[in-house]
Order: sequence, then structure tokens, then C-alpha cells
Amino acid sequence: MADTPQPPGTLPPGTPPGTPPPGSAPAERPGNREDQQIHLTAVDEFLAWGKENSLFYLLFATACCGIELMQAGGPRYDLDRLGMIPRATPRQADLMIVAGTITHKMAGRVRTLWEQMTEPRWVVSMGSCANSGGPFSKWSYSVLNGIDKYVPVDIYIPGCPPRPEALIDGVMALRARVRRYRTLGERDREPLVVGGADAPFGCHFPKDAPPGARS
Amino acid sequence: MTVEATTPSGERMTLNMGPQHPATHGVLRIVVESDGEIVASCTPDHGYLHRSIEKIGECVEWPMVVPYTDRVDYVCAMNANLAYCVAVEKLLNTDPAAAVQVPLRAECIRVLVAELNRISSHMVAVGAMAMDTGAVTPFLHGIAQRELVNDIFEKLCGQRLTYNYVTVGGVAFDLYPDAAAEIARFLDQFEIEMRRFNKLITANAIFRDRCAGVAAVSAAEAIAWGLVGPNLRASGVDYDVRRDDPYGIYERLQVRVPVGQGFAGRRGKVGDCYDRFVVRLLEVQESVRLCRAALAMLPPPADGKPADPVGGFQADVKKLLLRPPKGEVHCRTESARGEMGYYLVSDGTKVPYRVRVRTGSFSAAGIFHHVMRGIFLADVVAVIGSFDVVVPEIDR
Amino acid sequence: MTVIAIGTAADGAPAGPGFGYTVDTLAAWLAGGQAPGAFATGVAIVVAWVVPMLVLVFPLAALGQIAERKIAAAIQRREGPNSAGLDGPLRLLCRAVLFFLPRPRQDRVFERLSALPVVRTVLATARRIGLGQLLADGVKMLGKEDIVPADADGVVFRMAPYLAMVGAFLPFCVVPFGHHLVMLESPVGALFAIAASGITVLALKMAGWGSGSKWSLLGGMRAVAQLISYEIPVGLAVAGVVLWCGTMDLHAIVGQQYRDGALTLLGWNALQSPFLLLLACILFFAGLAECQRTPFDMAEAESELVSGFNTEYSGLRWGMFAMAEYTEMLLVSALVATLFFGGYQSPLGEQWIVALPVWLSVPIHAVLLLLKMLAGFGLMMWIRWTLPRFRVDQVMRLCWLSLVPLCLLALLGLAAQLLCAGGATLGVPYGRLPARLQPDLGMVGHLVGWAVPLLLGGVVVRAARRRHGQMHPALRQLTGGAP
Amino acid sequence: MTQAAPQFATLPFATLADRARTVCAAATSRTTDNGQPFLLVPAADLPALAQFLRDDAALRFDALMDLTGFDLLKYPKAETPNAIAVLYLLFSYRHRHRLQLRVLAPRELCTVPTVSAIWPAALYFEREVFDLLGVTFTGHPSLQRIMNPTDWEGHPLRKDYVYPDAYHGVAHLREGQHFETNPPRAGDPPPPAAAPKPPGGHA
Repeated sequence: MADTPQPPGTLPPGTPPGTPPPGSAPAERPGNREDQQIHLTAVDEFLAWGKENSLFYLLFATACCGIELMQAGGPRYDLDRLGMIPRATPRQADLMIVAGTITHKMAGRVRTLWEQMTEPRWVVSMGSCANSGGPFSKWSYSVLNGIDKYVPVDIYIPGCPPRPEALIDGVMALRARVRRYRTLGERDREPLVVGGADAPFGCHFPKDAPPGARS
Repeated sequence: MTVEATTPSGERMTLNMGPQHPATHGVLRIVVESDGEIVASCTPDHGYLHRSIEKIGECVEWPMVVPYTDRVDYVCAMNANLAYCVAVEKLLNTDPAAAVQVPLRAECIRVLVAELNRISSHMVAVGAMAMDTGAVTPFLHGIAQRELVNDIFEKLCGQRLTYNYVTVGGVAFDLYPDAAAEIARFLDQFEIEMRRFNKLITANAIFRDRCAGVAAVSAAEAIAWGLVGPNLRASGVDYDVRRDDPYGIYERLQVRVPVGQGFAGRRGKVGDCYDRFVVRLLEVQESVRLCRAALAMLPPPADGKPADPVGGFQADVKKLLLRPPKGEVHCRTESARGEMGYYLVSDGTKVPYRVRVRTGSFSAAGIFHHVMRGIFLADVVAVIGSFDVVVPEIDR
Repeated sequence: MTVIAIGTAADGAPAGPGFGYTVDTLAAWLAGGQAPGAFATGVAIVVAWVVPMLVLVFPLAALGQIAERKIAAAIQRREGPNSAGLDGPLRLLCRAVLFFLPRPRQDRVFERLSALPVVRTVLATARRIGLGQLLADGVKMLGKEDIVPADADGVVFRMAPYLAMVGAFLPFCVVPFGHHLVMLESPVGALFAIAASGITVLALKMAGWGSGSKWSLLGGMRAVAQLISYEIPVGLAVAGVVLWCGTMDLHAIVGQQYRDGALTLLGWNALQSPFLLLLACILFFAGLAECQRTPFDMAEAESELVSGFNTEYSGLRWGMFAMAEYTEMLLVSALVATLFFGGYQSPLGEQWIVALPVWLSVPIHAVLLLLKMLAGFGLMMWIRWTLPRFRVDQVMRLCWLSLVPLCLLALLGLAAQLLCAGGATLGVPYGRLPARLQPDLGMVGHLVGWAVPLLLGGVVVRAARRRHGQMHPALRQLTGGAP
Repeated sequence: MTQAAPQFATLPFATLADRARTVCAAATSRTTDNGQPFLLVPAADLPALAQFLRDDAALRFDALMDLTGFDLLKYPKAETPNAIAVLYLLFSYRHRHRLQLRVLAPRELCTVPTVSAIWPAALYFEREVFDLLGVTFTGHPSLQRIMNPTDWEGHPLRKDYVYPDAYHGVAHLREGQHFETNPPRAGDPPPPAAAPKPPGGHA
């Protein structure tokens, strides 16, 4: 298995699901590696464990992806398993899932909501409309092509709408990033694309997936 | 309990509900003038999800518009597809040379998926209204049922929410082998589940008192303000496009139309929030009956020949669809939120000249200003829920 | 019907600062024989008050929050939190204990430790029931940015959560957890409990006003209106029990509910008279309104007021409001249990517990009271995830037009019952029939006491139902009845 | 609840047009290119005709199902290409018959009298037609944009509309994103020969 030629960018099998495919994230910057954290303390790691297991997401569903976000909170996929409850006010939310199309008229509000959230905060861009305007990027005059023009995005989840499993895959990738959050350490701001361009899209792979595909 | 529009304490406070507000379904913003508890006046503000579907309709070819109709009403996307495809077929039929005959099996599949999607759309509508009045559990039970419908649709056309399944001249794929059995199983367990759902929330005294007599819309008002669908029928107007202006094979299925009769009893009025809630639940029962009728009428598949007039699932429209005849057509179908009217203008080229879609939520949003005067702040939320407003249908 | 003489100083408690048996004995023991000084009293008070709080109430409130999410998940047919176990704290413990080892070695030790079968099963079950979820929430809130909105009133904004905690924890001083396990044996315990829980009103209004946002202002106004008006039914319900038991000392009230024989249950106040049962339900229902639980949670109604008075709160301040709410729920359940359902006494056979030595009977009593509190707690959560929310005017109409009249009716009935049937009251001098006029009807009086009010109640309910009208045929068909 | 199908006094288009002409003589009945009949009405006497259509016992058009419009600029062989057609799709719940009124508004002086006093549903429809097509409805109580932000220039559904290249200083397209000229965009750069595909990452 190990010596079969791997397509570029795929991960060796057995890596934890949350880690980003090498192709999508830039080379690790020097200050970012585990043992080079200057203020690495056990308590910081424990605080990160707390943050990872209790990400309250902002109730912010605009379009079709909003319905998939509700389904992800519903009985079958249940984001509450991961400790994520929807909060109505940005003050009590750590994570903003921008689910759906953001038009120019709405863009300013997205920025205000992000500013009202309390640090440490993360942004997940769910769906192609939020990533890059999606099906409306070419012919629509009123749709903002990508919310990263207004707010810093941590995780991009492609799909129109992405399945709840893809959303949870994105959340697991975000949890991997939150696990590395150090209060005084340097935050990695590089955006990460779930199921990036070179890895096959989607998080649940048909049985006859190519050998190199992520498990 | 009539409360005059000017609040008793006199001084006004402007509250801004939305565009990100737990109760407004999506990005609907309402500026409320109130003294804190009683609403003096409210002005909705739209356009936060205006994706210009109608302008896109003038840039893409005829069959490419279908995926965008999914995104006009993503809660009930099958009906949205069906509305556009029936309109284009009617446009093609105006010229006898380009007439299109949809196979019987495709018509049955269309009714089947449209009614199933109406069920799952009403479950979200009814659940969201219950959540607006504070009961979270019915919403999650509603979503659980919606998941089962999503499974069926996923096997059918690969997508859970925006299906792009109904195409001009038929449907994209035939039913998978045990689709009929699976749908029948779903319908049986769904009826049992609905009884429990109704005991939990519909017959609940607190919920009934919360919605009884709130924002009652008389029949004349509903017609004048252009309400359609469940909102119109709850006000006592007995009109349903599937029965009174039938398309496809709806005239062969006896469509029974539930009408609002002041279900809330002593304190309720015809056309109040509770009536709209109950009419949707009665419509869900009708849809279950229609699904079973469509399953019974389903002819066996014509193995191999998609365009077979009886067993096929797709009429042969490839060359016809390239250039529909020049002219205009107005066509209406009954979506979950009422009459979805398409006005198509074709100039004989591959690209539509004008695609106009009139949706039920647009006129429902129009009546907010008229209806939400003198009610409580908590009722503003219940009224929005009762009109079952989906924001992309308003903003398109 | 023997009544154990539960005097305060009667059974030879040592002379102490007079705060009650527990504090006095502690102070005397600390002072080692001579009269306890200020320091010994202070330490005794702190230990007597802080230990029950930290050991009994605080963890229960914390576990309550986890239970709430698990119960909500069960009702909504979903899984509930099952990803936060105890692996995080265990890893921190390993790092702390093995501070001398380099990090990779510490990680290897942790892996080997968590691979042990016993530890693995403990970690797995903790993860499955979501034991670490509240710890994770608390730890995350610790790390959140501390925001005080610009146009907020700083001092008021910061004080509100602390006052909310005070209002929730203070009334626990008078709740007896065991024969002498009560922090403050005051002869006016019931009155103190109601008064102390009034502080929460102030805290909510401060939060509403202090946050400087319209939504929280509305939430604060609604909270004040609701809590103040529901103090009346709570007060009247407690007054009914005081009228029946003749004393306001919670310790004595619990003592009165003691009966010999297997079924101490029969001695409970709630089963003494239908009016007392009605008052028990009213106290529980009004208690729900006191802690703004559905169907009375308009103060923090998510769907209308975004998040009511705690819209602007984030991080640990918001956590304090949540902890105060859950502690208040425990307080209401404790009061209902103490006043109506026999406090710390076991329902079946109290005498064998009393016969046990003190160091065994007191913990058992405490556990029994905790179980009754948990029962009330679970009922509140069940109600929350089933019922929708009242509107503001319906809450007020319910309080003033139905709960208060019902309470007054119940008081009237109790007084009539006391006059004619001579209820089981400890010798309270005032207002009693002269002994010779007091017919001791015993069981017959008891049965008549139950039959007459129930008949009257049935007539009233049937009339109301007829006036309200039948359910619409379409609704009956929807809920599965005959169309 | 099986309802018997009630009978309706549905009138064909010809009788509807004749009765309408009794009130507004200038109304001419026309058909579209594929034979759909409609009534072409001059803008001036639209309110009077609308009032009559709604109040007349035999017509009773109590519902304005749709009020929309389209730009005739690029319609092949349109008689008045320099106009915007405003359509009124009327329906009568009482008699179950339909009628389409059409008013041609010239592009420069694009004003049509409002019918919101007769059918309140027109309040929102007229605001949308004003926003997307630029037809001002005189007498409308609050005629302002409903879809686009209030400071949006131009009316998007007109055939000669040019897409803006930025809004509030934020570029409309992403860097490296370019489309050929359909639809026309402001400041369209000449299409580059072949956009180099960025290595590894996706566009």
C-alpha cells in the first residue's frame, strides 16, 4: 500500500481526519510548529481542549446552506454531540458559520456581526456562495463573490449546499486548528479548504474510492 | 382583544429585528416601532438575499435556468422546478409543431416528488412556527421527518436540497428499483408520527392561546393583498391551483382542499395564525393521500426507452428546447407556499428574453405591514412563522 | 401520632453564638471548651455555609446543566453531547504530576495510562455521557474576551452576575439538609427564603439596564414584571403551609411531617389536604416563573429578544447567569420538597434512619433531599423541552387572575379545615378553638377534608370546560381521534 | 370534506375586452406573438379602468395576481422598441376568469399611475418594478427600492444595464476571475490571452 504512487497532495492513509491535505496549506511557518511555541504550558493546552469541545456557533443561516446547517443541528447529524450549540447573540458565539449567499447589501452586516463576536473567534465559510459567489458569481450583479473580502475565513467548505457530513468534516478540521490555539502563541491564519481541489470532494467516500483518497 | 395601533404608553422605541435574528427565517429585517411590548407599526426591509434570479434567467439558456429555480425556493425545490418546467412546456405547446407530450410515468413521478417535497416543506414551516413560540422539540421532530424524505430524494437524484430533478418534458432519472416500497413505508410511519406531533403541539393549550385570534386576515383582505396558498385558504377562500386550474395529471387525482374555519375555538377567528398552522397540517394529510394515489397510478417502466409515451420518464425535447417558439406565456402551479406563477417571454433564441417568477412569500411579506399593527412583540415572531415566509422567495 | 421534639436549644445544644446547632457545636469544638470567640465563630460559619454549598449544591447545579442537554437530546431523539470526556483534565493532571519529565515522555505516560482497561472504560463512559462538557464550557468561558459594551453602565453591568448568584445561593442557608445539617436555624426560615430569592429580581434588572442595548432592556423589564408578580403566589403558598404547620421554622415544619410506621409518606403536608396539594402545585409552577424557565422564559426568550437580558454578556459573566438559573431551580425544588414533601425524610419508614448513628443518618438524609431536588429538577427540564412559551400578557393574567385567587381560595379552605377538623398542628396558641369544642374526628375528618373540596373543584372544572367548547372536529382528526 | 364543484360565470376574453372598452374606449385588444390575448391600455386612464374591472359585478377582478414588466429594447420586431411593457395579470376568484392588461411606458419618461389604491398587493409589485426596471408609479405611498440597496445605480433588468465593477469600494469579481462580455461589465478589461492556471491550488 505504501509504495503505490500517491496522487499529489493526498495524505498517507491513517492520518487523523482533521489534518489539512498538504497541497492546500502553505509550508508551516517557523514559529508555528508544536515544540517551537514559546509560551507552551500545560494549562494552555487544557484551555485549548476546553475551547475545542465547546464551540458555540452563531445562528446565521441566510440561504440553502442554512437549511443544511439546521439539518446538521437536527436529530441525525446533531452538532450538539461535538458540544456546539447555536447562540443567537454574537457575544456568546465563538464560531461564525456563514451558511448561504452573502449579497452586497448584507456584506456590511456580516462584518458588524464578526466585530461583535468575542475573541478567540473563528469563521467557517459554508457553501460555494460564501466561498466565491458559487452559482451566482458570474451572472449576478448583487452577490458578493466570497466573504473573505469582509471577514478573515478559517475554513472553506465547498458544496452547493455541502452535506452535513461535509460541514462536520470542516468542523473537525477547525477543531484540529483550535487544538493548536495558544493564548500567547501565534495563531495560524492560513485558510484551509476542506476536501481541497486535489483531494476528491466530499467527506464520505464511495466504497470504490481510489486507493490514495483520504480515509 | 383589539389594541389600537398607538401604544398606550405613547413613547415609541425603534427595534431592529434582523437581518440576523433567530426568528426571521433567513435574512429578513423588520424595523419595529413599539413601546417595548405592543407594536405600533413595522416595516419589513428586503433585498438581503436578492440574487437576481430573473436577470440570470436572461443570461443562461432555457434548460440551465432549472438549477436556479431550485434556489428560488430551496425548502420546496421540487415544486419550484416543476413550476418552471410546466411553464416552458406550456410555451412549447403554444406552437403545435413544437408540442411536448410528457410520458404518463414522468407525470406520476412528478406528482409523487412534488407532494413528498410539500410534506417536508410544511414540516419545516410548522416546526419553525412552533420554535418561534418557544417549543423547540416539534422543530426537531419535523426535521427528523425531513431527513427521511431527503434520503429518498438523494437516492432518486443525488441531492438533498436543490435537486435539479424535474426537467422540461419529464424528469431527469427514473425511480430507483424499490422507490415505491420505500415511499410507501415512509408514508405509513409518517402518519403515525404526525399524530404524535399534533398531540405535542397542535392540541397544546398554550400554543393555541398564543396563536388564537392573532393577525386574523379576512377573505377579502387576503384576496386584495394577493395572498396565495395556505395563507389564502386559511382565510376561508376555497381555491387551489391543483384542483381549479389543474396541470399535469392533477385533474385525475381528486385534490381535496382544506379551508380555515376558525379552528382555535372560542378565542380564534377565521384566518388567524392558528388557522394557517392547522391548514398546513391538513394539507400534509392531503399530500400523503395524493402520494398514495400517484403510487397506485404509476405505470411500469418502459425498459430502455426513456421517451415511451406511457412507461418512459423523459419526452424527447432536445432539439425543440434549443429554440422555443417566439412569444409569451403565463403559467401557474401550486407550490408549498402557494401559487407560483411564471411569466416567460421567448424571442426564439436559445436564451429566454424574460423569466418572471411570482412567489407566495412575496405577497405574504407585503401584508406584514398591514397585519402587524397593535400586536405584541412576541406575536410578530409568531406571525412571521405562520405566513411561512422563505426569504429567497421574497428577494429572488 | 408522636412528634419528635425537635427543639433548637432544647436538646442540650452547647451555648454558642446562637446561629443554630451546627454552627454552635462547630464553634464550641473550635474554641476547645471555653466560649467561642469571634474568630472561631467566623470559621464555623464559613465552614458550615461554604461546605454544603460546594459539596452539595454547586456540583448538582453543574451536573444539572449537563443533564439538561442530555434530557433535551433524549426528548428530541438525538444524541446530545458525547465528545467531551475527562481526557483533557487527565492529561493536565499527568503534566502536573510528571512536571519533571519532558513533554513527549509525559504524552507517552498519558497514552499508556489511558490504555489501561479500567481507565479506558472510565474515560469512555465519561465521554459518552458528556461528563466533561460543562468543564469544557466553563474552561472556554474562562478564556473568552471580557467585553463591556461602550454605552453600558460599567458598574451595574459587572455587578449583575454576582448579585444573581447571591440571590440564588443565599436562600439555601435555611434549607435543612438533615436533622441538624442546616446552616441557619432561624425561627423565620420560610420568610427568609422568599426574601433572599428576591435579590435575583434586582440582578436581572441591573443586567437589563446595564447592558445598554434595547433587547436587554426589554428582557430586564419583562423579568422584573414577571418575578415581582410571581412573588405573590409563592408567598401565599408558603403562607398556607405556615398556617397549617403553625411555625415558619423549616426545621420544625419537616419535623411535623414525621409519621411512625412504614409509610411516613402519609405525614407529608401535600397529602394532608387538597388545598395543600393545590398550594404545592402553585408553588412549583410559580417557582418555574421565578427562575424564568419555559413556559415562563420571556425574559430571555431566544426567538424574540435575541437572548433577553444576557444579550450583551459573554464569557464567564454569562456562565454565572446560567449557574444562578440552575441553582435557583434547585432552590425551588428544595423549597417544594421541604414544605410539602417531607424535606429530608424518607417516604418509606423514617424511624430506622433516625435510629442510625449521626454520622450515617445525616448523609442519608442529605442524599434523600438531593434526590427530591433532582426529581423537581428533572420535571422542570421535561417541561422546558415540551411546552411553548407564554406571552407577556398571558403570564400576567395567569398570575393575577388565576394563581392568586386559587391561593386565596386554598388559604380559606385550609382555615376552614383547621377550624372544624382540628388539623395536626403543633400547639400554636393563637386562634385555636377551645379544646372542648375541638371534635377529634380523626380519619373521618381527614376523608371529609378531601372529599368536599374535590367535589367542588370537579363542578367548577366541568363548567369551565363546557363554556370553553369542544375541540374542532378537524383538530380531533389531526390528533388521531374520530374525525 | 368532498366539495361539489361550484359553477362559475367565466367569460371569454372577447366579452371581457368589450365590457372594458365600454369604460376606456382607447383600450385595444392585441395578441402576443404566440397568440396569448391581452388588452393594451394607455397609461392615462389605467386607474379608471382598473377600478371598473374590480367593482363591476360581471367582471369582479378582485385579485392582481402579478404586476411585472419587461424591456422591449432587444425584442425582435417590437413595434415600440424604446419602451418598457408593464403587465397586469388580473384574476377573479368569484368568476374564475383572467385578463392581462399591458401599458407601454417610454424609456425616458417612464411613469405609470399606481393601482395600489385599488389592489393593495400592487404596493410591493410596483416597488419591485420601480427597482428593477425603473418605472416610476405616480401616487405610490412609499416608492423606494425593495431589492437593491437604496444607493444602487441603474435598473438591472433593463437590457442595456452594465454590471458595476465594485460596491462600496469592494471589487465585484475576485482577483484572477474574468468572464467574457456576457453580461456587459463596467471597466471590462480586454480578455487576456490565456489566464495562467495557478500551480497546485485551485482558482
